[in-house]
Amino acid sequence: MFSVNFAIIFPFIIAALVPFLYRRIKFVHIGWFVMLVPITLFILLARLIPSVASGKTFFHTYNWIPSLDINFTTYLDGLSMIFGLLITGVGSLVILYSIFYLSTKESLQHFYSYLLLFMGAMLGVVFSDNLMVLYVFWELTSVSSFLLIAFWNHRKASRQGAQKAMLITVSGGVAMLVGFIMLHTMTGTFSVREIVLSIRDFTDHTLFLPTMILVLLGAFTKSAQFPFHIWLPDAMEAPTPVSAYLHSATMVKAGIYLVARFTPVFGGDQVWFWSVSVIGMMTMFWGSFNAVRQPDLKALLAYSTISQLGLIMSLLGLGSIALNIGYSADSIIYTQATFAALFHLINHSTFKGALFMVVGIVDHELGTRDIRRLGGLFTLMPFTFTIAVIGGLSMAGLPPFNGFLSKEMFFAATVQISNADVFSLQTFGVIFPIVAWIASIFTFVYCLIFIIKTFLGPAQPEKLDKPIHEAPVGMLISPLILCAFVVGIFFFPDLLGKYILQPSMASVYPTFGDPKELTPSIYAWHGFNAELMMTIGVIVIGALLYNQLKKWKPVYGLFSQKYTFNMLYNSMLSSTEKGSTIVTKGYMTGFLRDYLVYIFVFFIVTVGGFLFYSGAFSIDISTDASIRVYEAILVGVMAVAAVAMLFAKSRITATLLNGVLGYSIAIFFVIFRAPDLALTQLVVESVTTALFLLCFYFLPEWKRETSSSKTKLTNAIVSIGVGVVVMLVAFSVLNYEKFETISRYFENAYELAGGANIVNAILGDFRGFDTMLEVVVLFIAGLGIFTMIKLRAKKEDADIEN
Amino acid sequence: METLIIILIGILTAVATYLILSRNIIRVILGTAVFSHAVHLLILTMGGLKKGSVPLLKEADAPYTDALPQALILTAIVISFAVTAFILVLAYRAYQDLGSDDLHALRGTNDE
Amino acid sequence: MPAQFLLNLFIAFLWMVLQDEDELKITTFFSGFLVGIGIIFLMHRFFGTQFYLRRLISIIKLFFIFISELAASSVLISKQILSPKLKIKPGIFTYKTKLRGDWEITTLAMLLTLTPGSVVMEVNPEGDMFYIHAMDLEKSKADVLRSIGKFEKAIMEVTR
Amino acid sequence: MWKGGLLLNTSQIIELGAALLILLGSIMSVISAFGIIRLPDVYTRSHAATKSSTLAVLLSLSGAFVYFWVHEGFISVRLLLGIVFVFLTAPVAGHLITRAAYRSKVKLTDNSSDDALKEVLFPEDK
Amino acid sequence: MVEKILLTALALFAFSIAIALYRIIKGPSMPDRTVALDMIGVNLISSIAVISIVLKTKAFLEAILILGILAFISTIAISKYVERGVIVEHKSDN
Amino acid sequence: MRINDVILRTVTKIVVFIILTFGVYLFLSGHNTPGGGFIGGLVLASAFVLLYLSSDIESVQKSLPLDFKMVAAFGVLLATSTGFGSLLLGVPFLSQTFAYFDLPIFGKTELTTVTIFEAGVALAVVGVVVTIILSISEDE
Amino acid sequence: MNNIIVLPLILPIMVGVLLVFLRPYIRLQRIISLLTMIGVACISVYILNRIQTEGIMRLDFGGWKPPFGILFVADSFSALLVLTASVVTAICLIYAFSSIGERHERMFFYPFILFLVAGVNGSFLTGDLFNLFVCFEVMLLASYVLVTLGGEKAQLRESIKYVVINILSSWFFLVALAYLYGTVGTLNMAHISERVAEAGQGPLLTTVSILFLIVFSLKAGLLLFFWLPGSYSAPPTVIAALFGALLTKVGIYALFRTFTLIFYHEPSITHNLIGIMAGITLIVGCMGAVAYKDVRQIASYNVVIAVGFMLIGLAVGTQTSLEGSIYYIIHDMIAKAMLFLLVGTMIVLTGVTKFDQMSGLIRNYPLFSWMFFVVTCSLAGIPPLSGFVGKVLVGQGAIENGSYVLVALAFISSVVVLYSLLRIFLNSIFGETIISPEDELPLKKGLLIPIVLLGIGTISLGLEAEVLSSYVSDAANTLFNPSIYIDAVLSGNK
Ligand code: NA
Ligand code: NA
Repeated sequence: MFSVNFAIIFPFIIAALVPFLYRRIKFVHIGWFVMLVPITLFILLARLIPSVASGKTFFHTYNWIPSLDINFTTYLDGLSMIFGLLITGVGSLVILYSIFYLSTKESLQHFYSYLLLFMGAMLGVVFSDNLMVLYVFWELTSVSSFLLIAFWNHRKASRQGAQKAMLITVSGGVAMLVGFIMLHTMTGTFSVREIVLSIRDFTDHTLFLPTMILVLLGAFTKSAQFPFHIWLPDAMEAPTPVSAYLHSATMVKAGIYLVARFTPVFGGDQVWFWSVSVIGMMTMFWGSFNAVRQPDLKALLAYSTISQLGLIMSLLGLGSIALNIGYSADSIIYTQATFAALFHLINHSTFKGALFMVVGIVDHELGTRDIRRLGGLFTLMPFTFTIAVIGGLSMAGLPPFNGFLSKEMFFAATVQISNADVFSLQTFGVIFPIVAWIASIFTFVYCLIFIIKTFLGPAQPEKLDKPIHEAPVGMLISPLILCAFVVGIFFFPDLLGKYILQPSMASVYPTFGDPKELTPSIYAWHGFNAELMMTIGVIVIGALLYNQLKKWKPVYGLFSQKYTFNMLYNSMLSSTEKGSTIVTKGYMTGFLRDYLVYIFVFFIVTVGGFLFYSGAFSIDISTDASIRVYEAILVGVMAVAAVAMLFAKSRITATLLNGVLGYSIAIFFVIFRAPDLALTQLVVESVTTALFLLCFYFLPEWKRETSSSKTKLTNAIVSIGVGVVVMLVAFSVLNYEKFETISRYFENAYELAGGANIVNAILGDFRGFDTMLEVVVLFIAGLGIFTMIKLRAKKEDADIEN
Repeated sequence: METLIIILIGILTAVATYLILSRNIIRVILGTAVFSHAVHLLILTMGGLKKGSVPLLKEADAPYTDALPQALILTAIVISFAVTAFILVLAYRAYQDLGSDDLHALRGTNDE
Repeated sequence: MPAQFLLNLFIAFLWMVLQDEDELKITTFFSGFLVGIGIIFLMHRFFGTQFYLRRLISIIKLFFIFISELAASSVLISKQILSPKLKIKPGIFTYKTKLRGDWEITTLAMLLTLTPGSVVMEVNPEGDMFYIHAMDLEKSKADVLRSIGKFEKAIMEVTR
Repeated sequence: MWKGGLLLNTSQIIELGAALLILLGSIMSVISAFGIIRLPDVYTRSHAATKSSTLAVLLSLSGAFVYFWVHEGFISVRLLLGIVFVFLTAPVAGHLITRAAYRSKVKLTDNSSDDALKEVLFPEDK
Repeated sequence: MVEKILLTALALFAFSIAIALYRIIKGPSMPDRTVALDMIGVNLISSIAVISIVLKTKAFLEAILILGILAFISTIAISKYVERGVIVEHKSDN
Repeated sequence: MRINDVILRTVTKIVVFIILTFGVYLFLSGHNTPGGGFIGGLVLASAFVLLYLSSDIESVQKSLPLDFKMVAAFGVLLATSTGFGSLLLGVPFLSQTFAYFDLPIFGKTELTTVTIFEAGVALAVVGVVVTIILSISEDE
Repeated sequence: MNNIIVLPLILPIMVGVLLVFLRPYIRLQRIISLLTMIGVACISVYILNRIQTEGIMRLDFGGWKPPFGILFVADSFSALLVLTASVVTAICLIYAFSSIGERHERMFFYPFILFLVAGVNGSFLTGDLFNLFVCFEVMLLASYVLVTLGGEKAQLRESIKYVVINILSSWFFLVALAYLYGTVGTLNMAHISERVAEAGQGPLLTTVSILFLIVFSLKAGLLLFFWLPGSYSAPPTVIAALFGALLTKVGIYALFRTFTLIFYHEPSITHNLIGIMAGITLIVGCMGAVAYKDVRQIASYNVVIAVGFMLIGLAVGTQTSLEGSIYYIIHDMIAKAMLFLLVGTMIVLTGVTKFDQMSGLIRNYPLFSWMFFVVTCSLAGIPPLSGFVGKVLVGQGAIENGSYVLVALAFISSVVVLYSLLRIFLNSIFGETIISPEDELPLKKGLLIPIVLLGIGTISLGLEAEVLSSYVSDAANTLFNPSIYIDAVLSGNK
């Protein structure tokens, strides 16, 4: 049995091998070798179609991080089969196409590595049952897409496009990840199948709604839904095979896959219905509306893809309503939207793949994609023209092409949904058919633009760098195969319906009994009904609009460039950057004093604040030891000496005052019965003073502090605050009902450690380890000082590094 | 006595804080020195003052004053000596190479 | 002179052994040493040299001279400090000493400095001239010079 | 019985004497402290400081020595060594400070009568 | 009686220290301060001796000698600093 | 007039020996009276400091040709290896033992491994303090 | 006898001191120091595995039973950190061999590195709070020296700030220790925990705990990270890498230890405060990471972000989130070392510090460039690299605990991390190559190999997370159930 896990890993392995093979295989284009991968996988998958069609699913687990419930579990069912076939099928064709598109001068080893990486990742996304693993592959698609978009990374636009795509899709992915984690929190599992089975118990959970929104964010960003669509046009900087593969047929459909996959989880919910369908509709409209004004063929296709993805998305939204109503004879009608979605998904992949390849051919052969420089190609590029017509008309929703069938089903679904009596659709439902219809008109218009402005009308060879000529045969094979599907599906739709769509309907509606019920027969002709009227309307109005394009095009001027989402994205990035710079440099002043003030203020606020807020402060002087006169005088001496340090005019005075403090502390150590301390303090203080004097030789006399009085006042307040807080906590600690200290134990020092000096016994024995490390500290300091003095920057060294 | 010493600790701390906020590096270093004085007294005070005799077993009789804080302070004194020595040398090395002992002048060039 | 000292040690040891005690005691040794001092003092002429502890006696003498000078001038200085009005005229004067060698010069300078009212500020590079700061030049210069004389004599008794 | 009392009294008296010695020392110390305030220049002040306080320390250390001897029968070599040490070092300190003062051009008080060092050290200032 | 005398003496020593501190703060010259610091050292020596008596312990007698040593070393160091700016010379000129 | 340091140097000759003796005493007696490796080491170091103060680096170096960095390193090594010894003996790290011996001259004497440990500490302290002072002073 | 657990500290120290004697023999120094770190790594693997079978290991120094003596306690958490620290140091040493230069090597570079590691390992292992202070100081002193080593102007300038702020934090540490000793009268961490539990963590003890929070936050760079960006961008690359990998982790370790073992009774105050601090740290860290064009600054602010992230695990305080943080700490040690080595090498190769002044490095240094991409993805938590598991578990714990704001901040921060590093990648690695072939500096193998090793580390740690899982879950379990630690230390004195 062929393991799906292997199917996922296989491209990764080959991807890793490609750079090595590339070095070995000089005589033949490496693409031929690479192409074997998707073809093999496609054949392996295709052989499973009959079993899947009969309702069988394949499930396989490979332990990865079992202790965290993260396992490489794959699940092959109808839904994943569709995507698996698309990924491998379109993948094979795209690689074939790319063999002729990319010259051997390009760094092919990178290209095909990335492409295989992407393929594996994409297969991983659609076959993974474990959400974490799904996410792993999800992000890998973003990463590989990033690499592919930035393939010509010496171009600034490529890099920017790659960054935009990566940021938006990864951000969505991160949101989705949070959603997945929340699902795990609710259901206790990462397995989609198990979640589908148990989710009904959690629909009232507080996390249910946030989870749904987060998962949708992932889907919407990936599938370029409004307003996240902005990355897709910029992603057209990628080589055209990449656009044909990732940005029309596969990666952008990952979001569709996710929504379809999660329909059984969230499908019955009102928020799900409205957000998926409305966002889809908006995307569809906005995409088609904007496609019309694109002078760049590839950009036109990008917006068209956005629009078509919106269409599919909205259909999935509409279809989810069936889950709210529940399985009944009435609700089956609503599942047809989902059916249409899956159907159009396939259709779109076929015609859009072909169209991208057409643009690739034009670009490759003529060196431009700008419709203002093109026209009249049909005579010299007849095959290309044919492909363009087939693809374009299918996209426009005309017979005899597959796009017509799914477009009609789409209209039907919108009309039906406006009659549903849940979710206030009685009132608002009517917007669906209206928006669908308007969007389709624009779709029709840009399809005409695509075909007519490129291939018909007068040729403008003077605007081209190269003579007009037909593409090599190799480049035409792939789009022609896709066109064959475009036409073939129109004539034999039920074959697709039965073997491919029906099992996937079972995946979306697992609770809906026999999937056969959910699978309608698809007819090209279904009488004069609402959808056909709508289609006719689209053609008539569309043709009119195309004719009058020059007159109404200024309408686009109303949509100021300033307020596009693209500008929003750009200004968000740049203002984040600017704002961050201002804020960061605002507090990271480089002044030590400022940093210290932050730290002190934080100390005062948290420690002092909490001390009072919690009522922990207490003071009790009754248990104090007595005070002698001389002690009081010495305390006074220390206080005065300390304060005098602040006003000392010369550094040496201050140093001497510090010495006075040190000596006075020594005498307090005497008063407090700490002979060892007194000795140490005395020596250390003297040596320290000597060090100060030594260093003063190298340092200038200090000047008056010239800080502003405001700074000084702040410093004073902070200082007093710190002093007071330290003092108050000390009072409270002193008044705390103490535990017996562990020190009593050390009073047996003589028996235990053979020393009568307890302090020394502690230092040498009980806590000898501290002493040992303390010596190390001292040693490091000594050695470090030596190093600091002896090792100086070489004069000629720049101040940058090493 | 404890109260008095704690007030002294408060004063020393405040003075040290003010010093460490200065622009002149020597004042800052002196601030760190005063900080150590304050905390050494604090450790001793927190262990209790004059609560027993000198912690020498043959010298005096129990109860002994708490010896553990004394050992801790001893360690702390030596460490703060090491650190003070280091930063002093650092200060003059910085002055030699950067030509200033004013921390305002040692702000550093941020990029852009 | 070292011979005298060795002999003294020998006598002390002999004394200790003669005591025939169970263990050797440092106190016994010490008393033996004292006995030895007495014997040697009586017999030192046999060696043809001076009694080796004479120097010690000179040192003790010097010490007492110094203590009395110290006390006297302390009282003087205290009076001056405590008198309601300061009536002093300080100044620096020079003194050329007969003493030679680091130890002699140092001792003299230290004694002078310890005695209130005078501080040796500088010694010239040749080491025979003192620059002395006096608290009250007019009144106490004579006293100081008298002290210096006493000290010089006492020091030479020790060293020569 | 009373003999023991007398013995005790003797040592008490000696202890008292030691204490008085210390008191005297402390008084000397205060006097020299006054000197340090009242005297007009650093040179005269150094007289007060090095001398009087040397005496003060001599007195108090001797007092302590006597006290420990009498009270605990303990002859403290360290105290004796301390006295010796002070005597060894105090004059050197006084000498060095005044020399340093003069060489760093700290002025003598105005009513100084004579300055034999000036022509030797700073002939150019004449 | 003895203790009272000793405490009085201690107070007087402390008082002297306070006065010396005044001189340190006031200056005006560096040698003035050095003299005063030296004096503080000497008074501390006396104080430790007296405190030892009051506390009836010999534990601090080492401190007396140490303090003597250190006061000496500090004074030399400061004097040399005042006089020459450098306190440890490479090679003295004589 | 050149400075004549005769007084300082002469007195230092005596004083240094007093300090050195005292330092060794403090180091040895630390177990029962105030003192120990640290203090002993510090006092020894201050004796060296006094030497450098009263004389100059070159002359001290001539009569005392020691690399104090190495002294310090040796000290640290000594202090740590007493701990390491216990590793070999299979007792907890830094286990100290002590015993009393009757020695001819010193009488009943306590010998402990702590003494070795403390000797390391003292050497390290001396080495470091002198290294620091010399490093600074030798700087031009 | 558990003497083996002192080796991660004592071995580097003794070898470090020995190397002082071997000053002229640089090759020998290199070999010995590398062997030492490899040895320590092996030892810690052994320790880690013994803990799994025999439970927490403890070593009472001098044989003094707790709470009276000092002791080392090795649980899975500390052993894991010791292991990671040692491995990272060993790898960084290899980088140092061909980057640091003989001048530094002659000036005791290797001893200082070994002392630094000793301090770090000691901090991870000690069971005594005052000893923790001392171990901190060992580490800090070594870091002070290393940050100034070479004496460049920027180093001197920034190190003053670094040293002063750390002196201040050490001071706060001592103050906190004084207060704690004044209240509970003991220093042994397990014993403190027992006494705090016995007395109830009243307002005063909570106040003291906040002070400890400040102390360790200063070390960890939690909110109070002002010392960090400057001092991490001044020293030579390898030192910056070690700093980035190790220094903040010690503070983080201390926060985890104290606030799970000792002050865990008032989470509504302390852990919430940590949460707030972590949140703000994430925000300002993110701002810093996009504010600068200097690649080292960006790397430094990435350290800050990671600190915030790791502390969320503590703030949330569930076993899952603790587990996540532990994974993340291990990951971050490796990935941050790698990042700092990469940006440092970039600066060496190009001679400029800002990413917009570099371009197209991938042409000349492809493997190096891919390593940068790997670390970018790793730090952004992109699976299956090492940052992922920790990220997921922290998020999971936080969600279970209802800390949604922290979850949001944590996950948004990983996007910002991605953005900040992607900017470098796109501008410096990708793009037109501006260095002509003749100006191109060769990338020494000695610089590339350690980077690749770390890259392999971050990849395999992600792919083979299961290898760690039993250790990490044991570590989290011990943190979550303080009684395990306390029992191991205080009862059944071995
Ligand atoms: Na300190
Ligand atoms: Na005199």
